[in-house]
Formats: sequence, C-alpha cells, structure tokens
Amino acid sequence: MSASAILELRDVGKVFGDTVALEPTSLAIDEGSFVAIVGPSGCGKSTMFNIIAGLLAPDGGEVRLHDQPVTGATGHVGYMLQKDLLVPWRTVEDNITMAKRLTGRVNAADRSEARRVARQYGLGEFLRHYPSALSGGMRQRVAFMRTLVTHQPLLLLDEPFGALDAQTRLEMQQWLLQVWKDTERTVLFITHDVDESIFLSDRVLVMSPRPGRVVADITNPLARPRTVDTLVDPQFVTIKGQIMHLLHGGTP
Amino acid sequence: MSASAILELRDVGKVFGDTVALEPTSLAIDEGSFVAIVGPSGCGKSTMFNIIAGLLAPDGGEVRLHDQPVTGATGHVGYMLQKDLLVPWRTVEDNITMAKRLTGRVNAADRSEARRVARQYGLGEFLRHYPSALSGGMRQRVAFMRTLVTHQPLLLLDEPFGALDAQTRLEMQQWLLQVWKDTERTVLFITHDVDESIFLSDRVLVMSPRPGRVVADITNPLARPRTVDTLVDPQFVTIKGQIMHLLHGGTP
Amino acid sequence: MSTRETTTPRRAGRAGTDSVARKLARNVGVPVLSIVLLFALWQGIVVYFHVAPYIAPRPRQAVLAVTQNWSTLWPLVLGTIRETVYGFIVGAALGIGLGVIMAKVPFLQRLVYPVLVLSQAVPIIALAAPLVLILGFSVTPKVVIVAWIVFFPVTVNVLDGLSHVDQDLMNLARVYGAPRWRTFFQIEIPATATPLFSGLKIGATYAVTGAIIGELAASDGSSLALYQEHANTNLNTAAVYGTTMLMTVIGISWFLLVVGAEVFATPWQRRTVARRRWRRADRSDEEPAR
Amino acid sequence: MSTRETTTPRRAGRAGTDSVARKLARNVGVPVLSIVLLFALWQGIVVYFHVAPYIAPRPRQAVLAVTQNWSTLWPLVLGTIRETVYGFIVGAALGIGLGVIMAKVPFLQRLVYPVLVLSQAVPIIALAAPLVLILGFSVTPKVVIVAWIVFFPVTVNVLDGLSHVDQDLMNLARVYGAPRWRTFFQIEIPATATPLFSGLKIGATYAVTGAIIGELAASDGSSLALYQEHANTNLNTAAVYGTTMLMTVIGISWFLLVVGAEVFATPWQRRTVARRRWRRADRSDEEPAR
Amino acid sequence: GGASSAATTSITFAYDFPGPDFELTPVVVAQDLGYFKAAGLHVNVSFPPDTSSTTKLLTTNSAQIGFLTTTDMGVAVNAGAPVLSVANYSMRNNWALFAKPGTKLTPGNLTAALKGKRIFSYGDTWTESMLPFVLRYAKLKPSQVKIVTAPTGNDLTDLLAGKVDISTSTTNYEIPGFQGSGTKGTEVQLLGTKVGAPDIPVWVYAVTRSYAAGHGKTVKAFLSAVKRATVWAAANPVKAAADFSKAYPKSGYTNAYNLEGWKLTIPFLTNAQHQYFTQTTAQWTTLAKALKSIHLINAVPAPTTYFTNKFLP
Ligand SMILES: Nc1ncnc2c1ncn2[C@@H]1O[C@H](COP(=O)(O)OP(=O)(O)OP(=O)(O)O)[C@@H](O)[C@H]1O
Ligand SMILES: Nc1ncnc2c1ncn2[C@@H]1O[C@H](COP(=O)(O)OP(=O)(O)OP(=O)(O)O)[C@@H](O)[C@H]1O
Ligand SMILES: [Mg+2]
Ligand SMILES: [Mg+2]
Repeated sequence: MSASAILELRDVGKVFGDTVALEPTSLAIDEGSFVAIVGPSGCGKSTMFNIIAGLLAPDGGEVRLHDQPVTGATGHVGYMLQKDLLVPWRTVEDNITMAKRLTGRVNAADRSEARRVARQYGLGEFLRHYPSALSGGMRQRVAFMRTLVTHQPLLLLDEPFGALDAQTRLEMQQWLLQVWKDTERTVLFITHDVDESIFLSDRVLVMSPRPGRVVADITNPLARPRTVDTLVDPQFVTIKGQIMHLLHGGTP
Repeated sequence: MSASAILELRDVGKVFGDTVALEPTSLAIDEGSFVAIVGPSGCGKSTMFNIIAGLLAPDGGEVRLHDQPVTGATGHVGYMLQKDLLVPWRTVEDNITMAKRLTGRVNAADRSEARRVARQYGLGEFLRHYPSALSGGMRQRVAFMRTLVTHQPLLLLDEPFGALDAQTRLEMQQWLLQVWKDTERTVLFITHDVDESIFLSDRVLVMSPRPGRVVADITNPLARPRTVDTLVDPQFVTIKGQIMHLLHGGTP
Repeated sequence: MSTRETTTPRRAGRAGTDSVARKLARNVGVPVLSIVLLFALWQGIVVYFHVAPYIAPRPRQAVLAVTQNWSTLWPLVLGTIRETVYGFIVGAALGIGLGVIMAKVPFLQRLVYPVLVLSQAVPIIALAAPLVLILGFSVTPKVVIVAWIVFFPVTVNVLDGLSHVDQDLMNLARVYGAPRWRTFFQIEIPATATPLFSGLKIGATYAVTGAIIGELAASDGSSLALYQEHANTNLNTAAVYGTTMLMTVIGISWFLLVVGAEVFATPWQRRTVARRRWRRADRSDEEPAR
Repeated sequence: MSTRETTTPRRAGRAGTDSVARKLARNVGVPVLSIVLLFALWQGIVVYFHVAPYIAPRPRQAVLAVTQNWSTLWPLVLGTIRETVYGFIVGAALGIGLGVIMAKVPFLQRLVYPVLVLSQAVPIIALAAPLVLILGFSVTPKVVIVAWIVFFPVTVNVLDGLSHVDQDLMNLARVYGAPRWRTFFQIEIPATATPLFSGLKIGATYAVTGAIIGELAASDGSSLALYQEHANTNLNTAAVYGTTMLMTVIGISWFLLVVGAEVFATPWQRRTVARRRWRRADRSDEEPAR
Repeated sequence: GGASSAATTSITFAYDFPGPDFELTPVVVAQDLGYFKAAGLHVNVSFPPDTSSTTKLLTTNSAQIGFLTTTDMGVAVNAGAPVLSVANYSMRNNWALFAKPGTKLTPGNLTAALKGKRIFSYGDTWTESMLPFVLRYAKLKPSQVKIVTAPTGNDLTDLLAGKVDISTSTTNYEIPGFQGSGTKGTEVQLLGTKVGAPDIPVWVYAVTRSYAAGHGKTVKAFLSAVKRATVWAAANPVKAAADFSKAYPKSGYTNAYNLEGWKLTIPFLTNAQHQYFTQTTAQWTTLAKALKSIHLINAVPAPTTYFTNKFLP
C-alpha cells in the first residue's frame, strides 16, 4: 500500500443470504484525496460504507485506518447520508454539536466551534433556528457541518446531494469543494450522478452490481478550481463517456 | 402562430401575493413535438403547467388548445408529476384505468387497452400487483401509462423522473422516447436535469426566476434515436454549455 | 436510491420471510400463551392465598359458572351483542358523517371539535341516568351510550385521514375532469381506510363497556349486567367473574371481527398481488390459465 | 424540488400567515362560542318543552348549584383532582415503561400486547368492586382505575413511536460511537414526543371518568361522585348536572394542561427559531446584542 | 354493658351502601355523644364498593361489624360465608309500592293498578323477595307485569317522569326524596305489609362467627352503645339529624332530607312491644322461606344458623 494511505480495505466482502452485496474488495485511499464512487443501485456502495464505518461486520477481510485494524469498530469516521438526519427538536447549533452530545458533554468550546463553522459557511443567521425552517440545501449543509466537527480525518458521504434539485446541487458541490480545501479531509463520495462524480473527485471508482465489485479505477486529471465550464471541458466529456459506457454498456 | 400548433399561451401570467410566479408569457407548441422546460426552483414551471391544465386561473391572458380557448377548464390534457400518485388500493391495471373510473364507468375495452399497454411496455406480469410491490421506475411507468390511456394529445410531464436514480432514469428516458414515437403525442417536459432536457427534446425552453419567464428558446438539432453516446456528442455538449451558462451565469 | 427505506443496516437483521407455521404461531400461539399465563397467575394467587370462593373464584369455577348456565346466559349475551352492534353501527356512521362534514367545512370543524372533546370528558356513568330519563327503558339508551363512546375515535381518525389525502392526487382527479363526488368515493374514502379502521378498532374495544353501563342504568327485563349484579348480590363470585369474562370475550370478539373486516377490506396492506375476482365476463382477452 | 409539499395548487388558498388576534379568535373564541351555543341549546330545550326541574335543570340552576355550594364542593373537587393526577402519573409512567420494554424486547411485546388489549375490553365498572376488595378504601383503587384507563393509549403510542425512529439516525449515533443509553435519551425519547403526547392527551380526556368510577366504588364517606349520587337520590337535578359539569371541567382542564405541556415541551413543532435560553455563561463569543 | 377501664378497642363498622345516609344516624350519635368511647370502643365507619360487598368486608376482616339487609344475610349464609346476625336494626318492614300523586293505589285496586304496568326495581334482593308476595296478593303472574330494573337509576325520577308506573323502595328513603322534588301533591304509597308482604325486619347488625366467638365482649359493648344512641336519636330526631349532617357535611344530602328520613325510620325501629333489636326465630324462618321460593337460596336452614340474641344489651 501507499505510505500515505489513510484507509485500506483488504479483501473485504459481504453476502446477504443469496445476494453477494460486495465481492471481496481491496482498496487504498490516499490521505487528503477526494474519491468518488459511482455504480448502479444495489451494487454494494452503501454496504462498503457501512463496513468501513463499523456498522456491518464484513464476512471476511480487514479494514485498516491509519494502518490500524478497525474492522467492526465504530467511532472513527465521519458519515453522512442523502437523508440529512437532522433531529427536528434541536436548533441548528445543537444539531451541529450532536455527535459530542451523544458521546459526552457539549462544552463551550464545542458550541463556539459550531457557531464559527456555521458562520464561516453562511449559516450564521440560522444558529437558533430549528431544521424545519431550513431549505433542503441548508439542511444538507448543517448535516455536513455536524460531520465536520467530529474532526474525523475520513468522511464517508453517501449520495449527500441526491435529494437536491440540480441548481442547489451545483451550489452544494462548489461549497463542498471549498470546505474540503479549507479542512484538508479525506472524502469518499458515493453518487449516482456521473457529472457529479467527475466534477468533485481526484479519482472515480466505478462499480458493477451482482456481485458488487469495483470494475474501474479512473484517475481524474481535471484542474482545480472547477467551475460550470468544467462540465463542458473535453477531458470531462471523455471521462464521462468512459464511465457511461462502463455503466450502461455500448448502446442501451 | 404556427398552423400546426396544438397549444398556445397568450400573455398568460400569475402573481401570488407579492411573488410574480409567472410573467405574462406567450408560447406556441407544435403538434407532435417534444419540448423540454428547464429552470431553477421557483421559476414558475409548475405554475405554467397548472394554468395549462386548468387547475389555476391565470391572472390574465388565454390558453388555447387546438385553437379553442380552454382557460381555466380541466379535462383536456394528460398530466404527470414527479410523485407517481398511484393509489395503493388499486392494482396496476386499475391504476391505469383510473381516469376513466373517475369520470364514468370502466368498461371491458378500457381494461383491455390497459392490459395491452402494460404488456407492450413490459409490465404485463404485474397487472394484478399492487403498486407497493413495484420499484420506483416501474411505478413511474404505470403512472405514465395511466396518463397515456386518457388519449389526450397533449401530455404535461412535471419532473416525472426527478425521484429516480441515474441508471433507472436513463432507462426511463429511453423508454419514454420509444412510447412517444409509438403514440405520436405532444409532450411538454419539465426537468431540472440539463442532460435530460437535451437528451429528450426537440426544443428546450430555459426559464429564469423572480419574475418567472422564458429567457431562451433553444432548438435541439440532435439526431434520433438517441443513445448513451448522444450524451458525449459535441453538439450535445455545446447546447449543454449554453444552457448551463443561462442557468448558472458565467462562473459560479 | 433503492426501494428499501433504510440505507444503513438494522441492528437485528431478520432472516428472510416467515413460514406460514411461524406466522400462525406468532399471531395465534403467542396470544393464546399469554392468556394461559394470565389464567395460571389467577389460579396461583387464589390457591396460594387460600382465597374463599365467595371472595374470588378459581378460573375453573368461573368458566363453569358460564358453561353450566349457558341456556340462561345465551339470550342475555345476545342482548348485549345486539346493543353493542347497534351502538357500534350508529357510532361508526355518526363518526364517519361528522368526520366527513368537519373535513369539508373547516369552520364547522373548529366549532364542533371542542364540543366533541367535551363530550368525551363527560363521565359516561354520570350520563347514563339522564339518558334513560329521556329515552326510556328500551334498547335506545344503551345504543346511545355505545355510540357516544364509539363515534369519537372514528370522527377524529376520519377527519385526520381526509385532511391528509394527497392534494396533488386530488388535483390530478380535477385534471381528469372528475366530479367531486367521484373523487370523494374513488380517492378520499379509500385513502382514509387505514385511519378509519384504527378508529373503529379503538371504538370496538370499548363498545361493550358502554353497553354494560347502559344495562346497569336501565334494563327492561333481564340483561347480562343485571345477571352479574344479581350474582354479586348473591355472593356468587364465580358467576360474577364468569360474566366479566363473557363481557370481555364479547368485546374482544367484536374487536377481532373489525380486524377481520380490515384485513378483508384493505388487501393492499398485506398482499402484493390482488386476489382473483369474481367478475370474469369482461376478461375475454385474459391470458390463458397457466 | 421546492420545499413546499404540494406541486399543484390547493383549492382553497390561504392568504399569508394569520395575525395574533385572528389566532386568538380561532383558538379561544370559536371554542367559547361553541360552548355558549351548547348552553343556549340546553336552555332552549328546557324552556321550550317545559321540562320539570326534577327532570332537568336550566343551565343557570346547574351553575348556581355549584357556585352556592362551592365551599362544600371544593375539597371534593380537590380529591377528584388528586386521584386523577396521581392515576394519570402512574398510568403515564406505566404506559411509557411498558411501551419502552415492549419496543426493546419484541418477544415480550407479542406476549403482553394481547393482555393489554384484553385489559381494555374488560368493562371497567365490573372491575371496580374486586379492586376495592383487594386494595381497600384508600386512594389506591381510584388511582389504579385511572391508571388502567390512561396507560393503554400511552403504551400503544410510545411503542409505535419507538418502532418508527429512523434506523439510519440510530445507526448514525452508532457511527459516532454513542452508548445505547445516550442514544435512547438523546434520540429515541425526543423522537417519540409527538405520539407520546397524543397518548397522554387521550388518557387525560378519560382520566376523570376513571376517578369517578373509582369514587363510586371506593368512598370514605365523601367524594364528588357520591355527592352527585346523593344529589340524585335527593332529586336535586341541578346539583347532578352541576357536578357533571364540574367533572367535565376537571377533565377538560387536565386535557388542556397536557396540551400546554406539549406546547412547552415541543417548541420545534410551532416555532422556527428557538427561544432564548437561560444558560448564558458559555455564550462568550455570542454576537453583541442588537 | 358499661364503661370498661381497659384500653380502647378499635373496630371498623361497614355500612351497607357505598356512601353515608341517615340510617347511619345511631352510629354517628353513639360516636358524637361519646357512647362508644364510654364502652371502650373506637369505631371507624367504612363504605363498601357496592351494596353487596359488606359481607366480603366482614369475612376478609376489613371490617368487624357490618350493617346488612336480612336478605343479604340469607344469601351470605347460603353461599357459605360464616356470618351471624347479632341484632335487628329495625323491627318491621317499611318496604312499599309508590305511585304518582293523584293516582289510586290501595289493597282494593291493586290488581288493576299493577296489571300490565311497569314496576321499577333496583334489582335488590329485598324487592325481589317482596314482590312475589304482592303479586300473589294481586292474583297476578309475573308475566302480567313489566318489571324494569335499574341498579344505577333513580326510581323516583323515573316515576315522576312517567317512565314507570309504580316504583318500589322503603318509605324512609322514598318520601324525603319526593318532598325534595318540589312536585305538588302527595305521593301515593302502599306499604307492602298491607298487601301480603311479611312484616319482618329489613336491616340487621352482623359479625362473623369467629369474631363473635373471640370478641363477644366487644360485640356486646358495640350493641349497647348503639342501642343507647338509637333510643336517644328516636327521642331527639332534630338533634340526631343535625348530628348526622355535621358528621357528613359533604354527603350531598340536605339536613331537611336527613331529618325527614330519620323521622320516617323511627316508627320501624321498634316492634308492637316497643322492643329494640330483639330477633325472633319466626322472622328468619319467614325470610328463608321467601328466599327459597324465589330460588335465591337452595334450602331453608335452621333459624339459629342466621342469628343469636346473646349479645343483646
Ligand atoms: N441488511 C440487508 N439485508 C439483506 N440484504 C441487504 C441488506 N443491505 C443491503 N442488502 C442488499 O445488498 C445489495 C447491496 O445493497 P447496497 O445498499 O449496498 O447498494 P447500494 O449500491 O448502496 O444501492 P443504492 O444505490 O440503491 O443505495 C442489494 O442487493 C441489497 O438489497
Ligand atoms: N399556491 C401558491 N401560493 C403562493 N405561492 C405560490 C403558490 N404556488 C407557487 N407559488 C410560488 O410561485 C413561485 C413559482 O412556483 P412553481 O411551483 O411554479 O415553481 P417551479 O418552477 O415549479 O419550482 P420547482 O422547480 O421547485 O418545482 C414560487 O416562488 C412559489 O413559492
Ligand atoms: Mg446506497
Ligand atoms: Mg415545480
């Protein structure tokens, strides 16, 4: 494995009854990189994340974080889903500090950090609002801040923008890249949207279903920062064509 | 107006309180064409559809169908939303014949047509299933068949595939083009997905919000039938760039 | 997005679907077991504390008090069932009617709702005597009391159900050009089936209690409540407990009947494929039988 | 997708948000109006049909029967309130406890649920006398009867609430490394607040009825129910109706108190911005006051 | 009996009705005038959950001395409850039929007055054992009248409202209620004893056999105190009623009602010989036969099974 790998999967696989959700898979993720995972529904993307997060025990193999085995253990990654999972009975500020509240006492420093992060990323006005008062995009941003303040170096984002409309989505993508640049985390990002996977990442893993496995590992050479023009960049279109063919075959 | 126009809007507008949902808009849609409408959230796309369907009375102007005024009247278009709106207590067959049941008696001919359409488009096995047994894509197909068998020449589709994952979405797009070809209807199709709007249409209307209005009317010269390769066609990329710039400005 | 609701795994995974035998065991066996345990507890207490028979009987005696007097009790049971059923039907009809009217006329809803809540806060036993005074010793006051108990959960649930019918679905019906009444019967009514049945089940559970209160307040001739009252006066506790069990059984049976009606009326809640229907005539182009 | 739930328009559009005055009129004025109408109807019937005072009093007489005997009634009312409140607290606690246990131990749920339904089908009046014999003449049997009525809707709703907590949210807590008990108090309990309060409100509505049934069966010489019973023997119908009103008012007040508690305990249901909190010490980096 | 120098004995007296009313006057007076104290007793009064649970309170030792109707005694003994009547409360039968003012109800027109009519009953054993005598006197079969039963109802309201034609009760409970209704005229009443009902006592004081065996002195002390109080209360009805009203101010009864009720009770407390409390073999035999004839008990036991006079003061 690369010396700078933060995460390593070694022959990690999972079978549910008759379904091979994830074939034994090996993988190394470089520290500080942004890796996108695309693949059709049911190809085992979420299963892989659940194994990394420690929610599911793999049938075999090992998960290593910073070269330490963490298979089946929780509490060492940031995790975010398409559902924002904000709790409606807490304010934005208290939702951001949720992880701390669930594992100990929230102290003044935690609250102050939550407020700082919220202000920095444009939600300072809404600290005392309940989530129900926010738009979908704002809610996802709060959910992401909640993930950020856990200070986990590795973030697993499972289709975080899947429920947003195209316009909001593009804004959120640009926002995410900004935050990623600021905070220097490692991001694993699941999406169904090929444009999104290319727009965001340094590297795209393409998966195929039944049995779920990684069929391609594509390095994305597109320059940063990325703008709307990136989407019509010839390099972008080439990678897109490549992925589309992997996903949908030559002709539909 | 063009002699072959099936639908014509003449200075149709709508204001809700302080919000100009739709500026007075004039528009003609050719019979048999496939027109996509893209625009950010809140730009009045659904409002326009609701006015055409007769659900909303416009503040002024006129809606003409086949050169007859139909402003504020219902019962003359097919209508389909992102939510499939299937009723869970009816089988697939009975959901398809829903419109007839709501306006009179469902007779043997109606049922037989429902079965024919379902078989033709790959749902013959599921006629006696309840919608809860179907996947999202299948449900949207049933919803579309329900719209088809009303025999309305004009179909209004408001983000019909917005809730589907990318893979299913592409399949549904291809399926829709097939059905459209078979049945020779006129389709007005709202979407947030620029790729989708170009992939499907003969013409793309781009709208801008506050006040909601049509800012561009783009003719789409792409050849049919369209495949996955269409998405990486240079013409496609050019139109996409054009629309992206209209929607998101030069740089984000 | 997958069709599963949950993205991350459940703690306790369930292995596949259950067999019919397992289902039966769960839905019939376990409730029977719990009732057997209840009887065992009762027997244990009576035996362990040497409770005198005129204070509390053993389960066997209570059951015998019913079975040995079945010819006397049966007409009384029928009477109680009649009151319960009539009252339930009146209450359900009233509840549905009120629910529909209140859903359709928002002002009436705000006006009537407080009175309905008020009606339930009135101790029903304080109400029985005045009702008898007004309605006499017929079956009517019992029917009114049962209906009084039943209508409320039905109204609340129907109102709630109708208020939550998808507006987009209602609008779709309008786009089709459907008249209001068809939309009501084809969409609003079936969409309200689940909350309606919840209300009916709550009402069914308490309906017999209403009938018994009514019987105590006024009986023309004999009644189950009166039989119990007499048994109590005669220190025949076996019969007292026996009739209480009988009343409970009537209540539970009625509840189960409503559950059965729900299962029958809402097959889409449990099945993926509709049952074959009787209507066949128009199925000329049906696929040949497999 | 917009944040509005409905894509197509509602038939009856509501113009903007309501003023405080309108809200007050709707939430207080209309209920008051409907109660005034109820009294008017009562007065009208008594006057129009020349109803004799020993059959039914006029509203004024019923109210006077309460106010003129207030010094006698007040301690009785306090007694009934005490029984109601104690019973409610016991019932609520039991209901929550059972709900939680049943949610956490599925086998126990299947075993106990039928017994709980059974408990509600037992006519509560048939139960009062045996309870008194077992528990004596203290406040206990009344508390037990009230609790018997209250616990059921609470249990059912808590169970339902806990069963519907988002599994993804529970899993997220696990990813954070949260211990089970923290997840329970920080996530499961607040997520169940709305159904819990629904159950409590149902229980509150019927709690007084339970207390009254208990008072009839287990009195130590004076109670509101007995006062009414004796007024009835006296043919003092004004007092009978008056005490019924009093009982109803106790019931409604308790119901409204629970509604109030809900409003207070679940501010996120009604507000977009949280109220200022007392805790200020740690707000050193708060924006300066505007 | 007399004052004992020994320490006070605490006992519980169980009434026959869930709440207090004027028939409790002797016990209240005994308490108030210190007769119990003088007899070395401290008496708590308790009320049963329903009109038939007093026996259960005695046999579970929740109460030591109880107030019962004689029919309750008959049924309890039949059910095997070891209870024993130690004194009559009243000596005569004041159960009666009632009709609306202005109607006619005499021994002479009884048949016409009852035939096909609705007769109210609380479903109590006393009414059920007396009605057959009345019907026999009127030469009516039970099927020729319509008996409506309302254990939680009110006979008088139903009578005045015309929901029934005849109501049944005892005179001391019926008349004060009627006077409180404000109805003009006099309620028509016909004593059961005038139309075939036996003139036997309605209420007694009872204890369990084991209590009688072990605490004879206490029973005797209780009865002697209560007898003093009964005699005093019969002589001073106004003061006695005031005493009761004071002891139970929150009962919901007016003092007028209590006074009227107690006054109407007085004539029935003694027999023709002006005797209080004394039970006879004949009264119990008559009662047992009546109960047997309506199948409330299955055998007529020896009268001594029911009572003893040996604790009488
Ligand atoms: N707890 C489980 N029990 C049984 N089967 C499961 C479970 N979780 C996932 N599966 C199955 O494993 C396969 C992979 O599921 P997974 O959720 O990982 O797919 P995914 O790639 O995340 O799909 P999507 O894009 O729809 O989220 C699917 O066939 C799914 O049905
Ligand atoms: N019934 C209504 N009452 C008040 N305002 C409304 C109503 N319907 C729509 N609006 C407002 O009119 C504007 C246009 O709404 P519309 O639903 O037509 O937008 P849209 O383009 O369909 O948006 P989306 O992409 O989110 O579906 C929005 O600002 C919306 O809030
Ligand atoms: Mg997934
Ligand atoms: Mg829209």
